[in-house]
Amino acid sequence: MDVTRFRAWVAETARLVAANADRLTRLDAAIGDGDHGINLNRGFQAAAAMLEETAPATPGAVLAGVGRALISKTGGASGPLYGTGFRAAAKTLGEDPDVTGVQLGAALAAAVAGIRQLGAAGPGDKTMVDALEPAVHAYQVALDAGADLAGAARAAAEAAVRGLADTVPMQARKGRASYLGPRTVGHEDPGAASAALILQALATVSAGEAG
Amino acid sequence: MDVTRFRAWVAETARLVAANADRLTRLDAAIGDGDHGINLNRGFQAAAAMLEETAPATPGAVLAGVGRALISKTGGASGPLYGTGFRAAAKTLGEDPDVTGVQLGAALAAAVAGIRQLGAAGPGDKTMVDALEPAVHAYQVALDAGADLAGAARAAAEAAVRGLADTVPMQARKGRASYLGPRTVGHEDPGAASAALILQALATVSAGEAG
Amino acid sequence: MKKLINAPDEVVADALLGMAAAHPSLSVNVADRYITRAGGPTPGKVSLVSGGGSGHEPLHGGYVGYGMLDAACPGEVFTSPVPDQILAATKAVDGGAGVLHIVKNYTGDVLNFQMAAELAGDDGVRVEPVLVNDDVAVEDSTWTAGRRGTGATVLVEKIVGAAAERGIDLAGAVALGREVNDRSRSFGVALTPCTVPAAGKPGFELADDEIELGVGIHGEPGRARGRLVPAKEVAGTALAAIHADAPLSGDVLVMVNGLGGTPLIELYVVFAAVAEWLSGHNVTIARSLVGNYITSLEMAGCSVTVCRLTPQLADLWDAPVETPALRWGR
Amino acid sequence: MKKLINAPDEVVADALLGMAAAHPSLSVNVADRYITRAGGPTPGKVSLVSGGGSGHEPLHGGYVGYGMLDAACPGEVFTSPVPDQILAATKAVDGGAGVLHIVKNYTGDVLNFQMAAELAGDDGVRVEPVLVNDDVAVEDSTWTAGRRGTGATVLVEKIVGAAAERGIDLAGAVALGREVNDRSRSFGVALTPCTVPAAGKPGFELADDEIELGVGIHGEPGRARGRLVPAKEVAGTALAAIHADAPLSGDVLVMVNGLGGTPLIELYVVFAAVAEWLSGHNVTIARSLVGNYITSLEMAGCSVTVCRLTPQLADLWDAPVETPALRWGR
Ligand SMILES: Nc1ncnc2c1ncn2[C@@H]1O[C@H](COP(=O)(O)OP(=O)(O)O)[C@@H](O)[C@H]1O
Ligand SMILES: Nc1ncnc2c1ncn2[C@@H]1O[C@H](COP(=O)(O)OP(=O)(O)O)[C@@H](O)[C@H]1O
Ligand SMILES: [Mg+2]
Ligand SMILES: [Mg+2]
Ligand SMILES: [Mg+2]
Ligand SMILES: [Mg+2]
Repeated sequence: MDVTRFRAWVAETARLVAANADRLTRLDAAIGDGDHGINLNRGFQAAAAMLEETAPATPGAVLAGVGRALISKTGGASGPLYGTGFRAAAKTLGEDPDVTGVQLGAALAAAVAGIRQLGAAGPGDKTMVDALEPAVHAYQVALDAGADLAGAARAAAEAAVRGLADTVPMQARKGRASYLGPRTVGHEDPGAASAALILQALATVSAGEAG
Repeated sequence: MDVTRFRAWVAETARLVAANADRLTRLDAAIGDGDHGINLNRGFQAAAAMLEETAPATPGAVLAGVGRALISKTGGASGPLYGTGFRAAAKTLGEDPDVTGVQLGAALAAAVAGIRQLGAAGPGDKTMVDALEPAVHAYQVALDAGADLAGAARAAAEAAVRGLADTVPMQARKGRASYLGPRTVGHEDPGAASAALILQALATVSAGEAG
Repeated sequence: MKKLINAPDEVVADALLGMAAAHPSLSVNVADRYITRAGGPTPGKVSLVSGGGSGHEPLHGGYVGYGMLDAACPGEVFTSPVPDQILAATKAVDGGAGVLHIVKNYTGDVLNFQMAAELAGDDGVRVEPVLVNDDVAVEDSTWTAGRRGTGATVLVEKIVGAAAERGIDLAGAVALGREVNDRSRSFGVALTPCTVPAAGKPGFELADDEIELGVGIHGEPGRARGRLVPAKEVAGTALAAIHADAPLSGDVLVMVNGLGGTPLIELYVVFAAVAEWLSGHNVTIARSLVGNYITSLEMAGCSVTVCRLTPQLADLWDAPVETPALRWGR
Repeated sequence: MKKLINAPDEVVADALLGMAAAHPSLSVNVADRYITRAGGPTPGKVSLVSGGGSGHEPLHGGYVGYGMLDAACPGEVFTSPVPDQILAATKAVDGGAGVLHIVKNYTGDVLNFQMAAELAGDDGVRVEPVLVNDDVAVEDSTWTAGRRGTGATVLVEKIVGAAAERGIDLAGAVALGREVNDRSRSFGVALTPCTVPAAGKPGFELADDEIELGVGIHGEPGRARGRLVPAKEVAGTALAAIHADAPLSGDVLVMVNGLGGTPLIELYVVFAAVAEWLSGHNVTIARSLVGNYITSLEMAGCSVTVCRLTPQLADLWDAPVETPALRWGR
């Protein structure tokens, strides 16, 4: 997957986040403070604009720039978390002009590790981690089963959507939602929902990749 | 009309004001500040309670006490105005144990004069004066035409109700309502409405007076 | 009606108990309904007494203290106080130099203060009134009740209060109060109505896209109903009305006052618009106040008050003041 | 949505312009989103920097000035500031003695301040954080995000600010901030929701007879929904929760804080109830604050904060402070 596709991934993510901003904000209003869609839309619009201006040369540079933009513009908890995730992924890619399915798997794993380390959330805490963790796992399983990058990305996107659904019965233990305790049960986690969108965008742009 | 009937007049007024408090307050909310019913009810309840305690011996003492109670407890514009009216009426009655129709006419005239002097409102300003002035006039006309106290009181009450109706097309020039200017047109004046109640009560208790 | 109260007819008494518990600097007479400085009257100083309906907090009780009022008389919510309490407060704070009654121009306030002043005179206390009538939304006319007293009341209490501490006499206090009032104008806008506890329902209804222009501080509707417009237009409307009535120039004191239910962040947005308008008209903001200083219960909206300063008025404004709601210099 | 604003995405910038126009004592960097004292850093003094989402005014910008904060970083409404602005403010106010970050315990605030602190450290500025987490409505647990920071933030900023003027060092400032936080507890109640400008709709819905118990300051629902009860019961619920978490005794500082849409008269009614409860439990109100100090936009409701004082804390509380929202002693 080359730099053009990586930029397409960011652009598609920005498009999906904008289209779903109200939904994300509604989810956050139910168990948080009602700004997740607004925050993330601000962040990814800034990231997409940055790519237009600076046109980074490598996939790693794209992800590093997105990480910085998200940290500088998003605010809230999701900004530093997603920003750290993208930067961690970027580090694993180095200068490579083209990224293999195996490399992408390692990058996604590094992203989740970075997010978990910064936010100290684990599976079952009702956060973005509950969508990201199963997605990364499904990606690996698919690759090991012989899928290509596109196939593995599709598996990851599907797993993220299942992971999102799995957050509904959970009681939040991290982030703002934890303040509502039992009242969070029965709601989707907004960050898990946005994580599913990011992986959905990856599946879309990578469709038809040779890998 | 003896002291018992004067006390009955105050008691009946207190009853009517209480029963119409919400209506008076609604009228005041439309063109004033929505407290006339509350104010006047507080004032007349205090006046009635005072009569129970002190049991004044003469009609004049009853009206003087009512005037003081209204001034001390009502607040707003209507308290000093009605209070001054009752005190002015009291002065004309002196110590007399029994009040004739003629004396009552003079007392009512003195009340309106006192209210006009204090508030500087004239006919057409959309105030209590627009109910009181025609009432006092009708009372005199009826007496001159040979009516007794009760008949004159009935005529006064009817004139007050007409005077209240006449305030609807007026634009307020005095009191809080004047701040709304043209927007006051089309509403009854709350003070004119309460004035009509006071005279209604007089007609009720005086019915069957020999006078 | 949704309020943090115990019972509609206990609101004023309960609030006075709260003020007594919160402010040792005040002496609160809950039974007789008046508030004075804990220290008692200052001999030889002209004493300032104000009052009016409750529901305008911090006005007036929050302005009792050094450099401002000597006493405040809270009536029932939006109902002027009665002569008894005004008389009691007036006698309690007379320091021998006479008492200034600062009265907002509402028929009820005027009549009740007038009766109290007469009674105080009978008891040998010299009392002079100053009428505040700064609201340009109301046409001024001798044939009507005239203009309402609104935001300028805070300025009159502060500036005359400072002069009183410096030893101005009663006649001088009256003249100074009139000067501050004459140099000040206000205009108010409401986004929502408010509910008098004893009434239980809002004073009027507004659609989601409607505002009331030219409102006072008693939950009454304004002179006209308008569309909800950006803060810049609201500020422009208020300042144009003020400017048309008394042209603005030179140094001014600006108060952007919240009516009770509007958050401070919005008042700052309005203040920015006011500042832009004024600088565009070569008027200099020399002093300013932003916050809830004279309110209308939980009404959402704001009022803009502008006072054309003189060096003397600015100096008196800067003088030390120590009250629960306005404090600086000590 | 009914607000005195120009456009939802301009609210924070417009409010900063308003603060700049209203307060010459502040230097407002609208572009980079931070507020400092006009005078610049005080050499040798530990500098205090705080920040968080906007919509809590006067927190934090209103507390910048002598005896309190050196800088404030306002984020978007209810959204923590980003590391860039925190870093810029931190470097702007460093007087060589290090910078204290006063951070309300919200994941977003914690992470963004943490990243800014790391970057500042890379640039050679010593930064230490103090976390405020006083809200007893949230169970404390190492397995969760822990407790929210609410009313105690005002107390930490005031008391540590006073100590900083007196020359306390960075380690001492951290310890003092922790002590104030440890001795303070808060509980909030909402009567209405509030609307984030960019969202356009209220965060939750409440029936006319419902209240939210245990709310924070971000328009979020509380721990539980309850019936609208008299102010005495509301105060009792708040104080019982606080007392159960950290038994009250001796001298305390009490803050009855309005959430933005509740009029002062109601806050005094609540304060009276709080005072009655405390005296019934042999707790003495030694210091108090009543008003809007840490708000949640136009939300109606209040929070009660109690800090168990020591003579030292009371002395630092009384020390001079000169900010737009808190001022005494000068
Ligand atoms: N400690 C954490 N670890 C991982 N994800 C978290 C953590 N805290 C919050 N989140 C995620 O962030 C989302 C909320 O993001 P957002 O609303 O933008 O920030 P904020 O909560 O500051 O308003 C939550 O739905 C959750 O998925
Ligand atoms: N100057 C005046 N002269 C006569 N009546 C007046 C005057 N001003 C007001 N009123 C009467 O008082 C009524 C309002 O009384 P009330 O609501 O109790 O006092 P307030 O206006 O102070 O709230 C008006 O409806 C009007 O009839
Ligand atoms: Mg959020
Ligand atoms: Mg009225
Ligand atoms: Mg009234
Ligand atoms: Mg947020």
